[in-house]
Amino acid sequence: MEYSAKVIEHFTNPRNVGEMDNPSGVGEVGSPVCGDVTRIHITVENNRIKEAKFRTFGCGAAIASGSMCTEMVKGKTIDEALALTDELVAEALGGLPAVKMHCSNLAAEALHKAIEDYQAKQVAEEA
Amino acid sequence: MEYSAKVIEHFTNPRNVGEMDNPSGVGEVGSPVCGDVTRIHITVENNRIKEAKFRTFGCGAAIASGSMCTEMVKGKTIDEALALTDELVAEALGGLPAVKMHCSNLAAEALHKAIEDYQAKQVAEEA
Amino acid sequence: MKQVYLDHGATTPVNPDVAAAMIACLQDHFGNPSSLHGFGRDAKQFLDEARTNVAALIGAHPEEIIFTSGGTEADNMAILGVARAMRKKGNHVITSAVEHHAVLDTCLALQKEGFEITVLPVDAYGQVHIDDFERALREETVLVTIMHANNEVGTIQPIKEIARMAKAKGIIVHTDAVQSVGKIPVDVNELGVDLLSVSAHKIYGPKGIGCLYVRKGTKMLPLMYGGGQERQRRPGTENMPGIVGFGVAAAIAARELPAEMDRLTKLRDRLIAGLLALPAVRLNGHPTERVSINVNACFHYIEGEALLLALDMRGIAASSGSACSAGSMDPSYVLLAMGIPPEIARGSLRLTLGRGTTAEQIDYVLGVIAEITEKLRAMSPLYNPNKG
Amino acid sequence: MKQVYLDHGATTPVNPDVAAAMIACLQDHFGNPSSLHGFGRDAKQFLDEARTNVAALIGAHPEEIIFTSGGTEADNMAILGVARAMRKKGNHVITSAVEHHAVLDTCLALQKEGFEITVLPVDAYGQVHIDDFERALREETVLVTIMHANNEVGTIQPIKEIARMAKAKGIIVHTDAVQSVGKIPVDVNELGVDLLSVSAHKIYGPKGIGCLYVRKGTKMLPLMYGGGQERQRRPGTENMPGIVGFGVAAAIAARELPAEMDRLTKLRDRLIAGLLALPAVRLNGHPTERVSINVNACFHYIEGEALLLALDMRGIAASSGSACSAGSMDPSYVLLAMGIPPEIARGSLRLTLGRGTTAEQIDYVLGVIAEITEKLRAMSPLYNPNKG
Ligand SMILES: Cc1ncc(COP(=O)(O)O)c(C=O)c1O
Ligand SMILES: Cc1ncc(COP(=O)(O)O)c(C=O)c1O
Repeated sequence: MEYSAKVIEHFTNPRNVGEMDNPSGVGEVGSPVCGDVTRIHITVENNRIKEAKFRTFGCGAAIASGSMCTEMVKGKTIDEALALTDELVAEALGGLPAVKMHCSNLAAEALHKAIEDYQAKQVAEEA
Repeated sequence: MEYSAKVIEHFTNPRNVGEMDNPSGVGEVGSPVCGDVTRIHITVENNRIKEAKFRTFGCGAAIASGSMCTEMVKGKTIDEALALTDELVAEALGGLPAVKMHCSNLAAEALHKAIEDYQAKQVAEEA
Repeated sequence: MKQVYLDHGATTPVNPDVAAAMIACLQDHFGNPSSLHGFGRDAKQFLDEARTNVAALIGAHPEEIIFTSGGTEADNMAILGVARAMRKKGNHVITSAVEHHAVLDTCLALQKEGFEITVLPVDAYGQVHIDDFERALREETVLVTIMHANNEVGTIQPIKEIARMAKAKGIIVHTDAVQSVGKIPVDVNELGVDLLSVSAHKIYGPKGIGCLYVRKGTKMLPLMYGGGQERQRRPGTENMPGIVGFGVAAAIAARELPAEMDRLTKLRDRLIAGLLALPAVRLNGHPTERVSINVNACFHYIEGEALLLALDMRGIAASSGSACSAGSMDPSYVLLAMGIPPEIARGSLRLTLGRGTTAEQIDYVLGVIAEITEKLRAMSPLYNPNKG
Repeated sequence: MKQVYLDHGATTPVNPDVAAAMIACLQDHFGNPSSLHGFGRDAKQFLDEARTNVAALIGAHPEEIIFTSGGTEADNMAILGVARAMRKKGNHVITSAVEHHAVLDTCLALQKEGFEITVLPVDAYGQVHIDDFERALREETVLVTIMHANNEVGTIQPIKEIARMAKAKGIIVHTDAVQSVGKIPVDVNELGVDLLSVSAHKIYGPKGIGCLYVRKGTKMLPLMYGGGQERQRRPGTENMPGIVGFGVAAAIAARELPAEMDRLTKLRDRLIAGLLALPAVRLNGHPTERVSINVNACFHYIEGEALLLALDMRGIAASSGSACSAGSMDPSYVLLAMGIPPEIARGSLRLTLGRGTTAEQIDYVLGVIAEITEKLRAMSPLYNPNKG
């Protein structure tokens, strides 16, 4: 648990905790049985992420990643958001302990799933 | 080397160190290769040990035993001297460490050999 | 910030009298107890005195105490030493599913050496059942190793019954008493065991020293070879500061045990009651047959490390699972063996009390936990406040 | 009475800075480095710092240092660990006749496990010959373990040449450097060894802590099983006060080595010259290729323990043979291996110098030895003053 100051700060005061009543898209990754779970809600307007919220069942790294990821993605276009990776989230947090890189740093993946969910809905609506 | 005060005292100020020019009997036990060596000289007068001297190559216990044994035997009759055992010498020294009992406590044995030597000479003289 | 240490199961602060004795040893008594001269004899006296104190704490003879580098080495020495020495007689060893890694991993190593290991299950409280044990006994059983008190949940095992049954069949019995010594009365003859492991740093002594009690006549191979220290059973220049500290810690533990056990049992039960008054909490381990210092609970919908970290941010030191496996993401194998579902096991918190713990601290910690768990649950995607 | 400690080969007084760091660790930094909370992280920092200092003393990377309970465990871990791991590749191990018991007895234990051991002879100075070594190499040789400096006579072995030759054949090389570290420059890469044992209490650190250097990639089985400490190679809660003390001792040793080596070499040679000026004395070991602290001599017609005891009565602490086997009546196997007749070997005296040793002490000790040896010879039945 040798976390960076940034991780500790985001863990202690996580941004964007919660869900939305009418999200444009929802993504969830992980399983409580064997790892962390992160769920991300987004609203999209004019092809931009207007808002993002997360909920995490997981360790400090997982919670800080959810917080950081939702912060980073706000205001980004869909393409920009899809370019956000777990590695970039970890980097923005000042790094994560090696053991945490793969199991607790799934926020970007949850975000991508939320975007996919949004895009699938769009396609459905257009159809 | 947890020696009794008595051992230390006899080691530091050994009594009766030396040899005699004309001993009534001489006894030696041990071997320098694998153990201690004690040599005892005695003079006998009227069937009594008049004087006893020792020399020892050996550890503290061996030296103290030589000193104590020669002290104890002085003035004793031959029969009394033959009754002196290594155990009695050790006892008089306030005990010896277990490891020292058998290898470093040979003074009484040397004394017995000196007496045998004296007795053998007596027989030879008488013959 | 207020600091509250509730991780006495991981390690304890060094008692000031223990530290003072160690300092004297370091500064004024540096001799090697094997040396024949005055400096050596001086050290030897301290060694003998410590051994006497440690032996007295567990009702043993001083010659039956072998100093080791800690509980881990004591466990390894007992298990590998006896099993390897008895191999010709049999190749079966019995242990339990909730042992410390120092026992479990050592049994697995024996398995690679050709031994068969029976790992006894435990019930929902973490206890081994004596009838399971009886069924596990075989003609080839040479060793039983079952802990006295569990490090995670504090549950006390029926060692006396196990030992009686095993001894009737001539089987050697080892118990890891690292978590029971100093907490409940431990007497090797009362328990009837042949080998028993102790670690100093769990009883306000220093880290890196412990001992194995070995009943006279118990056959075992050494783990290491070298000088003739510890009656040829454990070579190497003795850890004199550690041993001296262990000796003092043992003397203090023996003296203070009855009063401390009483005091801590009350505090423990106060803490348990406070936790159970919070929503969605379950107590792990036996409600009463547990050591006085141990509280272990699961907080549904919360992951243990996040809970630890949040407590740490508030100056409260606790643990989740055993100290050694902390940092890993796996739920505690002890809790899993007790039948707790993994997602719930992952939300476990161990609070272990000790000499410095006060009622005020307990109440403070309860308040903080209420706050933190509420906050973490609000963050958890598993939590549905409507369902509770 | 004046006290002169000339047994630094057996153990050394704890440096005051070492003691101070250990005291701070005991009093203010009791955390378990495996714990996730602040107390644990605090301890972890001390652990890391000590590892860095110890690594620096021998030119290693910190990750290549495994803390052990002393030199004995380091030797056992290296020898048993590597041999058992390499068993499939081969079953031959090479050592020398003058190793410490921690190496020799461990090799004998391997023999019982089915290994073949070649024990290299030494010359009159106690040195292994490189051509003997070359002849001993076999297809099945998996490990060479030869000490860097001998504990009884101080002789330095040609480890660099041995390692070069062994490595060319892919054989793993261990050296017991307990008596060389801190006395002569020791660099694991310069020596070219894969494993190297160090003990803290020989370099003004505490007893009960040491380390094994393990070159990255070296295959070995652990001696013990349990927690994940020391990168899974040595389980058990770390001996924090010991490790902290070892770290400080290592830093001081590195800093002071050049000046101390110089100073002690002069004192050693003054002591040797003084002894050789007495009648019927012989120097044991190499006249120059010996560590700066070691003087070992035989006094004909005198038994070593009596000499020790007489010195002890005068406040002078010395040893005869190695500390561990002291008390036994057998002549030193090291001296016998060097071809010294047993009755002469039995009259050996080891005087080992250290940081507190002064020229004045040396002269004082020489005077006392002259007196004592005269007195003991007068008592010896082997001594004939006419023959000299
Ligand atoms: C039950 C149990 N056994 C063994 C150990 C290991 O003891 P040590 O840390 O002294 O190696 C511990 C503590 O970590 C423990 O709780
Ligand atoms: C050469 C040598 N190896 C190993 C050891 C054993 O070290 P320790 O006493 O730390 O177990 C010693 C010291 O006794 C030694 O001199």
